[in-house]
Amino acid sequence: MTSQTSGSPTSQIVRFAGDSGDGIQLQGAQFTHASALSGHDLATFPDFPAEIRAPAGTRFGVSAFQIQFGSNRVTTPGDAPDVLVAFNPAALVVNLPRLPKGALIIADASAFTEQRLRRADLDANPMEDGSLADYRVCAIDIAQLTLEAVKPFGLGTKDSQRCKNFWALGLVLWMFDQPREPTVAWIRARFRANQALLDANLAALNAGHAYGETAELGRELTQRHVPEAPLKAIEYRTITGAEALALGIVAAGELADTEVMFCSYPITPASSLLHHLVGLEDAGVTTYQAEDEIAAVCSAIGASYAGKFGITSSSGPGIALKTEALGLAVATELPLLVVNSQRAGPSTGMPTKTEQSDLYQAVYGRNADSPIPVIAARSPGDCFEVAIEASRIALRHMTPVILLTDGYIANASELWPLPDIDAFAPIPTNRPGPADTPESRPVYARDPATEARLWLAPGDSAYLYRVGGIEKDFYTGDISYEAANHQRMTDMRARKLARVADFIPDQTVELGDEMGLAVVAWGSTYGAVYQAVRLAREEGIAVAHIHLRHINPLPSNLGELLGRYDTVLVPELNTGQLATVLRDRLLINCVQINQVSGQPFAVSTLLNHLRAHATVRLQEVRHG
Amino acid sequence: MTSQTSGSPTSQIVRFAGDSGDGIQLQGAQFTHASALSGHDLATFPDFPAEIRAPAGTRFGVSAFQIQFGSNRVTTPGDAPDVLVAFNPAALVVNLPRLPKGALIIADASAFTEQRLRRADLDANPMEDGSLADYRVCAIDIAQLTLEAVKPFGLGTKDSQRCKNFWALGLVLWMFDQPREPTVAWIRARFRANQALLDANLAALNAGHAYGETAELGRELTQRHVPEAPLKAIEYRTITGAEALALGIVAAGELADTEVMFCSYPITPASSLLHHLVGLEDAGVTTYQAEDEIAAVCSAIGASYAGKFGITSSSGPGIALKTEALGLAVATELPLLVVNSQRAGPSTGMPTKTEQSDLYQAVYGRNADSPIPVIAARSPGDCFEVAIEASRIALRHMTPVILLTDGYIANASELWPLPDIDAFAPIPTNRPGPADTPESRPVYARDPATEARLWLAPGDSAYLYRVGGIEKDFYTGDISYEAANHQRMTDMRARKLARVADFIPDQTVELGDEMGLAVVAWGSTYGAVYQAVRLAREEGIAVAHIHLRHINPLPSNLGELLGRYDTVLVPELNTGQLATVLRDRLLINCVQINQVSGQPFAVSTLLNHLRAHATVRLQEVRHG
Amino acid sequence: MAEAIVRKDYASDQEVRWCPGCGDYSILKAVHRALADAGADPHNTVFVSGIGCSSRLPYYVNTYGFHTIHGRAPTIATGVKLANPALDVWVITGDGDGLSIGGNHLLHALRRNIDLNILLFNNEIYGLTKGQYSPTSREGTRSPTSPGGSLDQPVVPGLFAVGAGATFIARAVDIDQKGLPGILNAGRDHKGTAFIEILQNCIVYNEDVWQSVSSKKTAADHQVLCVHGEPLLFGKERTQGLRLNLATLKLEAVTLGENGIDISDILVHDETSTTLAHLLLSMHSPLPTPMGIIHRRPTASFEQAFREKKTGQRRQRVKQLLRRGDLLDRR
Amino acid sequence: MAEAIVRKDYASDQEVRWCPGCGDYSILKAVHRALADAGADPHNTVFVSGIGCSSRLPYYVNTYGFHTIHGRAPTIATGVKLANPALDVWVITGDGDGLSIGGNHLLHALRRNIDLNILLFNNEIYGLTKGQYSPTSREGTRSPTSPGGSLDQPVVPGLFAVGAGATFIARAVDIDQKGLPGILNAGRDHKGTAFIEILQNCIVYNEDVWQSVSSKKTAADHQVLCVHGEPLLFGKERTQGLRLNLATLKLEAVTLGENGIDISDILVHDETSTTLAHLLLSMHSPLPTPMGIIHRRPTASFEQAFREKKTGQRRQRVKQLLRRGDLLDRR
Ligand SMILES: Cc1ncc(C[n+]2csc(CCOP(=O)(O)OP(=O)(O)O)c2C)c(N)n1
Ligand SMILES: Cc1ncc(C[n+]2csc(CCOP(=O)(O)OP(=O)(O)O)c2C)c(N)n1
Ligand code: SF4
Ligand code: SF4
Ligand SMILES: [Mg+2]
Ligand SMILES: [Mg+2]
Repeated sequence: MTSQTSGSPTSQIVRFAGDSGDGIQLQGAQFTHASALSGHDLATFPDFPAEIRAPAGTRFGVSAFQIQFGSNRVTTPGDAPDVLVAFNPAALVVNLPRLPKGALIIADASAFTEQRLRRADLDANPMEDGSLADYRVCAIDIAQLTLEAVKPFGLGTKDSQRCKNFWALGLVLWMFDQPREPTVAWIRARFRANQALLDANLAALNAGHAYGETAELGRELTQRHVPEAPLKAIEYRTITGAEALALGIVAAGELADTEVMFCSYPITPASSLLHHLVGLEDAGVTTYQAEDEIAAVCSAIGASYAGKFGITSSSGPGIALKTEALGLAVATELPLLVVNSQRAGPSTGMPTKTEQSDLYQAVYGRNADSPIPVIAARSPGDCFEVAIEASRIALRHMTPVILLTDGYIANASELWPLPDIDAFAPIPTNRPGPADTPESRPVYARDPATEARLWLAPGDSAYLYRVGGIEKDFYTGDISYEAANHQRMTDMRARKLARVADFIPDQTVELGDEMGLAVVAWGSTYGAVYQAVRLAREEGIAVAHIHLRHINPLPSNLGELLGRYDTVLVPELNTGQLATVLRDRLLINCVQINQVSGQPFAVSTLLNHLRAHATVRLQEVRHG
Repeated sequence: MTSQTSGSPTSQIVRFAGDSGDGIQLQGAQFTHASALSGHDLATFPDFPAEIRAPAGTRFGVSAFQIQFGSNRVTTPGDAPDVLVAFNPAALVVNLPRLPKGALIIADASAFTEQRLRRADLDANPMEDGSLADYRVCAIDIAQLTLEAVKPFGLGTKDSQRCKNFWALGLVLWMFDQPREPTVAWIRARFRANQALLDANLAALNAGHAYGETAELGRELTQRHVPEAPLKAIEYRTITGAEALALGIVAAGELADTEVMFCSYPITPASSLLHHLVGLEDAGVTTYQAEDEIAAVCSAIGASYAGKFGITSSSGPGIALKTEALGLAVATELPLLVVNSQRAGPSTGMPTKTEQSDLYQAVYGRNADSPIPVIAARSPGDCFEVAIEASRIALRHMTPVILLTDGYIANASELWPLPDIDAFAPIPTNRPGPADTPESRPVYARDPATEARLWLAPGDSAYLYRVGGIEKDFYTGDISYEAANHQRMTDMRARKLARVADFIPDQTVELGDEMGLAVVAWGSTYGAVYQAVRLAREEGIAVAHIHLRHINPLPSNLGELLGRYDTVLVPELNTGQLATVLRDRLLINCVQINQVSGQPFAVSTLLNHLRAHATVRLQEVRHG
Repeated sequence: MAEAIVRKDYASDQEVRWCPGCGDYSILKAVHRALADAGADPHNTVFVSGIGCSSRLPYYVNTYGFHTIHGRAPTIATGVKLANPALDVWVITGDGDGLSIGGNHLLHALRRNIDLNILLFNNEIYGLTKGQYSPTSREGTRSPTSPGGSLDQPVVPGLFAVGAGATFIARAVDIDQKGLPGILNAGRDHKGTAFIEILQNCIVYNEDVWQSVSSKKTAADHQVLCVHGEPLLFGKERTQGLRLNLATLKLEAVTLGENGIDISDILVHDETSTTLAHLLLSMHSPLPTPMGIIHRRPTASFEQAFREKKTGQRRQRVKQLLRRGDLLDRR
Repeated sequence: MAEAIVRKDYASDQEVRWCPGCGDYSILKAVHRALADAGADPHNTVFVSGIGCSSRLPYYVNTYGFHTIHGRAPTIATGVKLANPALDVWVITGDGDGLSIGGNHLLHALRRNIDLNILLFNNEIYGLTKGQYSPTSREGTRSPTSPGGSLDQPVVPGLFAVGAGATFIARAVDIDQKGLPGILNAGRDHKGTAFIEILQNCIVYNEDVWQSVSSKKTAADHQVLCVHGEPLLFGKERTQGLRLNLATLKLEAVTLGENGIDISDILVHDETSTTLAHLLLSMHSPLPTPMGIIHRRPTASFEQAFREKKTGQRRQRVKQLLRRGDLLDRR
């Protein structure tokens, strides 16, 4: 955050921006990789347009990738880039508002032609009209230099031009003293089948790097080495939320010794989870692309009825379609995991933008009294553990569970310490044992600790049973319209949810002590809240960060914990949905901080709120 | 409630029970009619089985109809029948638990054969084994007496048997000194085409009546005259909730000078609303039976886009399916009325039983921040006004509105003072005037009082516009992915909901003063809560009844009003959904009273809760 | 199951709750009979249904059963079958459940050709919700929602199935205790999705809509039983037959012996031909209603390709996946 | 609109946002052209779409437009048309939107035969969600969700429409600027639901899947243009034709002049025959792909029966209704 502009900064924020066709996301991913292998902590944020391939050079077609990397703990991709790499006028002008004064702009000078300025709705050339006076501008003829570098390999102009992302990457890698090796390896693998492209891309990468080393760029472009982060685990990799969630699902199946059936229908930004899970049959996961979201959730319910662990996934509008079927899963008490990768709404809204506005839907959004546990992931890497935890609840308590993540988490990446799956406790399921019979253990016998019913599946030759969405007799499971029975079943369902709280850990405090302000947050705001609280504490504000994983039910100690603070702040990327849950469940008065713009919180925004609400000052400035 | 068993009671509760095939509902309806024409206030409750035509004589096949009528204000069908008319052993045994000691049982003695006792799972004959010792039993050979009465008309045994409901009705009409004329007229109209049936049914009716007059029934069967109620309006009719809702919709269309298109898909207990609206094209309503609930809500949205007022209706599971489309209606800001006739759940649950458990779904149950006004009907007759009020909000504020009613209200009936439609204020719509142009009044110009946009429809030759579920630019309505714009639109949508509160009346107190206990309720619990509060006040408990029509937004004065009481009790037929809304919006601590059994509250249940929570005593016993 | 099982072993202990006289009783009986004939193992048999009177059937069959939600039975059955392909999975649906709200799932089940045995009880009405017209109701049907007669052109279930690419299409009458069990088992034996339309009498809301086809007196004249390889004859004396009119490209009824028509003029049923299925199912009164196995063609069912590649070393594989990509090793 | 309107008058002021080279551009152009040819009044024209790349089209047409939600366009369009039958209502959908999530609504729209002009852009892929296989993708299609090749048997849109009872079925190629506008207007003129499948190239995720049918070089051999009353001929020199094989009940290709085949052996296109539609749409490679107006039969459209009975005295009628039933008069 408090990055310096030269020398040895503790962290740096770099943003790459250009057309979708410019390979921005690839460039970002490669830079992330190099950064990770340099031992930096990091967080990234791909920010692509809604269009598949928007017309080149337009403002709405700008694709961007931002990374923050550093030697401190990095939890967000950062508010304000230290360096912007802009491949065309649109990329420059769209991103300018984010840049702090003094930031470095590396621009492809050859792209600032009159025609392309017009494509970007610009009347004047910002490189010339003084509008960049507050920044350090380094205009390089990237396209031209790339063409020269790849000339020996005899590519056409189009293919040659396409190498410019690697040229720029080479330059930026030089700038931050980061290794080219992973990118070299990637290029070799990717273009194995086409030697000319392989050679050309390598040449571009090296040329960009050499340019940094040799060109006399003066003050604008100096090399800055970011020191390594003091990492604790032994092995790391970079991971996106979608990947981590996929791996968590794979691991959960294995921990439960249960085959997983993942049933879904594509929707942005949830599709990537399906993409990551396809082809993992040998890891116990089969995938099924259904004709719509209703079919997806229902086939998952069918799979769970048949003894596999059914999982479905979608985004808000698709989850809405699954609502009726979730009621069936509640009524029939089948394990089911429902993943919601939230996006900005209402309705189609802004599918590629992020939001946390499906919490109401998850907690309250069904007809009838249909309690469902809700759990949320806070960061890309956290998705792994959360997937396991959610699966554990679903299988142990014989219930559908909703797991909330969002478009930001799905696409963002971070450095992730490799988990040891052997260290996770196995996930118990409620299947009958080989000696169980309907007499020794009746179909609707309930586990007293969880109220879970037996998980019976067709093919089991000891049992035979029928189930459905009509109210069941508490004891026999037969259809029942009895008043007292419905009350008993309703109470049981409420208890079943409440029991989950007996199995989840007490809420802990992420950062800070038990005094002054408490910031209670959930989901993908984790990184920004964490940083804001850390900075506020450095300023002497008594503030703690409490981050919820379990939202329904809430951890049993939460009410008591929050009671120790003067003020509870609840920052959310919605109009105040967790705040509603806290008022509902704990009757606490909280101060809402809401942003609904499709963008993650800026750390600075949150910090300002913390300053405004500060009550107590820390005795001495500490470093949280 | 405090009915006496003979003489001139102020009110009486009669329950008819038998097989579906016995014509119980018809009998009930006719008795209701006679009661109304006698000038009684009344409330009824049909209680039919889930099966279309369950096998005769079974317990689960019992159909019942309960009515309370009297000279006091009657708001519920009553807890405990003074008189039970039972056509077979199953009808007797199933209803026995409801009967207070000393109640009168009129049973068809000829139905207590060994075979039919067995059908009702009875080992012994309750008429003989002393189990009816606490009641006054009047066993009459109704089937036999009916056969004799209709013998002259040469019907077959089956048809002759079918007349027995009229025989019994004749007897009960005699008992309460109520007129036969409306029933005679009904029989004449119904059996116009079949003189034998007409004569036979009339004969049965008269025979039953004569039996009461002439037979020496002694103590058991005495005539008791219930005095007229001091009614205030001039003209009355009996009406069910479904009928009143249909009439309200018809009236709303007329008040708004707008054609109505009602699009629905059958589901219990919502279908009757569709049935009542079919064929009213000449009153400005067209109906459309769609292929499913999604198609129903979408065609209603299409109709609203095209300038008619689109309305859709369903029950919980069907409303769940409409959720995604409701988001579209929110995003496109089209008027839409969504009627939910709630039933017991989750999932298929108990479709013929009542519940108030879709409030969460109505208020919070959508993805993204998608505020929708929610309004609830309290009684059959109230549906009329509520339908008009809901339509008014939808059309004035250009928004979908959810109207909550339930299976109880839909089927129950009450005495209803005929409304004067001319006395209702016209419903304003936001259509452009003939002089408006896109220049003088742009497509997305908003009414400052409501934030409502213009209601433009294809066919309008001054305008042309396109709209969709993607976020729109606040000013132009074009697609926009801008962060600041999304925030502006989200704020506008929140404000739009809040603005509704400026147009709804302040919350009033139904009964009682501003001290002691406040009972805050909504929907169909109205009658029971009203009675319980009245009785509690008669006992000297300081308690007030506050009944909400507007739930989202709440009336502006509600928080302040509730602040005046010591304790706020919230009785609901769910696990505490209004209580959540009150905590969320007003941060008030309330005591929940919840029943989720598929049955309406008994007045006595509520009264006990009031006694338990009583804080202040009234200075003197008053009569609320 | 060691001992021989008989029909009543397949009846569950639940009280049957249809209206007295409902055609569903006969179908239930035929289902019990079919299971007994096939010697089906109840523990490996699953009945999945939607919502409607028809969809109550699973409660009454002593196998595994799942009474789900309206219109979604094919999707849940798909999940069941894909999760455990060894199961014998039956789907019970109605004309409303399967063709109104559930039409899309039926389409996709048929197109994917998963090995399900789908029984659609067609009473041309919504029974459970008290008699509104359904997508199969004939034009002009009077009902609570169409007191003036319905306007919609009905869908013909079999034609719809042809359009969806179904590999097995059959039709039978509820009360046909002789023929129905065999057709049910033909569907059961078919590898792929079998679609069986059963003409069912709703005695309360649509009585006798199938009268002419189902009553003993008139059946012979009003139905033509399709048997693969046999000429398409009908009538009490089987003196009438079907012929393809090349001018209209439609089937027409002809009488043997009249106008020089003999048996060689009569179309022979070819159950593998989708064109013939289309022709047969496009017939309107006064032409007879085609019954029996109208279409059947051998195919591989979906789940045969949808295979799990099991490995003995799942945990190893999971560990491998966790380590996929470049690692930063801090040792 | 007093003055003559030309194609570009139908273009809206919104920036078109498809991928460069996408077939949707050509279709948009043809739509503008068709509207101009028909002299359509923009104020009485509505384009309703679902979600997908294809469904963006309404933004680019200078009429009324409604970009709705995934798969539901036919239902919303139905509401629009029933609310105001005077409107000219077009539906824009894709193979995913119309046949995956929206298949049921398409079925019911076609069966009800409401006067809508439905354009299904078939690129055999989900474009907007980045290239997953769709219900029309050929078996074995590799995509992010089927890296090993898709398993599902695809649905043939036209055959599905036949099964649904459609009264107008046509097929055209995106880039056919000559033929497409005419077909669009034929659909527009049809009273009832017109179903027009447009073979569309998704240059990013399913490039050239229609290559053989659409490219100038090969089109003549790979498509047969169906024109009512004309023989079904194809090939560069129109020397090949279709004939009904009575043994297989399938169409077969024959060459004029070979084996004694002459023009009288060739089937003449009868657009009113559903059987012929079935036969044509059932053809597989190497037989040609049928294009043009494959089926059209005159019918009354639904909304012609769905009439309002307006009365001048609505308030009077409302008052009457309020007083229906016996009244208790307390005067
Ligand atoms: C989501 C949903 N919508 C509507 C219903 C109401 N519903 C129950 S059964 C049914 C129709 C049943 O018709 P069909 O499938 O023909 O069955 P039948 O009763 O005639 O056997 C309807 C509309 C429901 N249960 N759920
Ligand atoms: C309810 C819902 N489910 C899923 C999606 C995601 N989605 C958007 S478009 C689409 C498929 C589009 O395919 P197609 O109709 O073929 O259109 P194309 O992009 O190929 O033109 C999907 C799955 C959505 N927007 N809404
Ligand atoms: S309503 Fe009809 S279909 Fe339903 S059980 Fe009764 S007779 Fe059978
Ligand atoms: S993804 Fe395909 S269908 Fe979509 S705009 Fe691009 S080329 Fe066209
Ligand atoms: Mg039916
Ligand atoms: Mg497509």
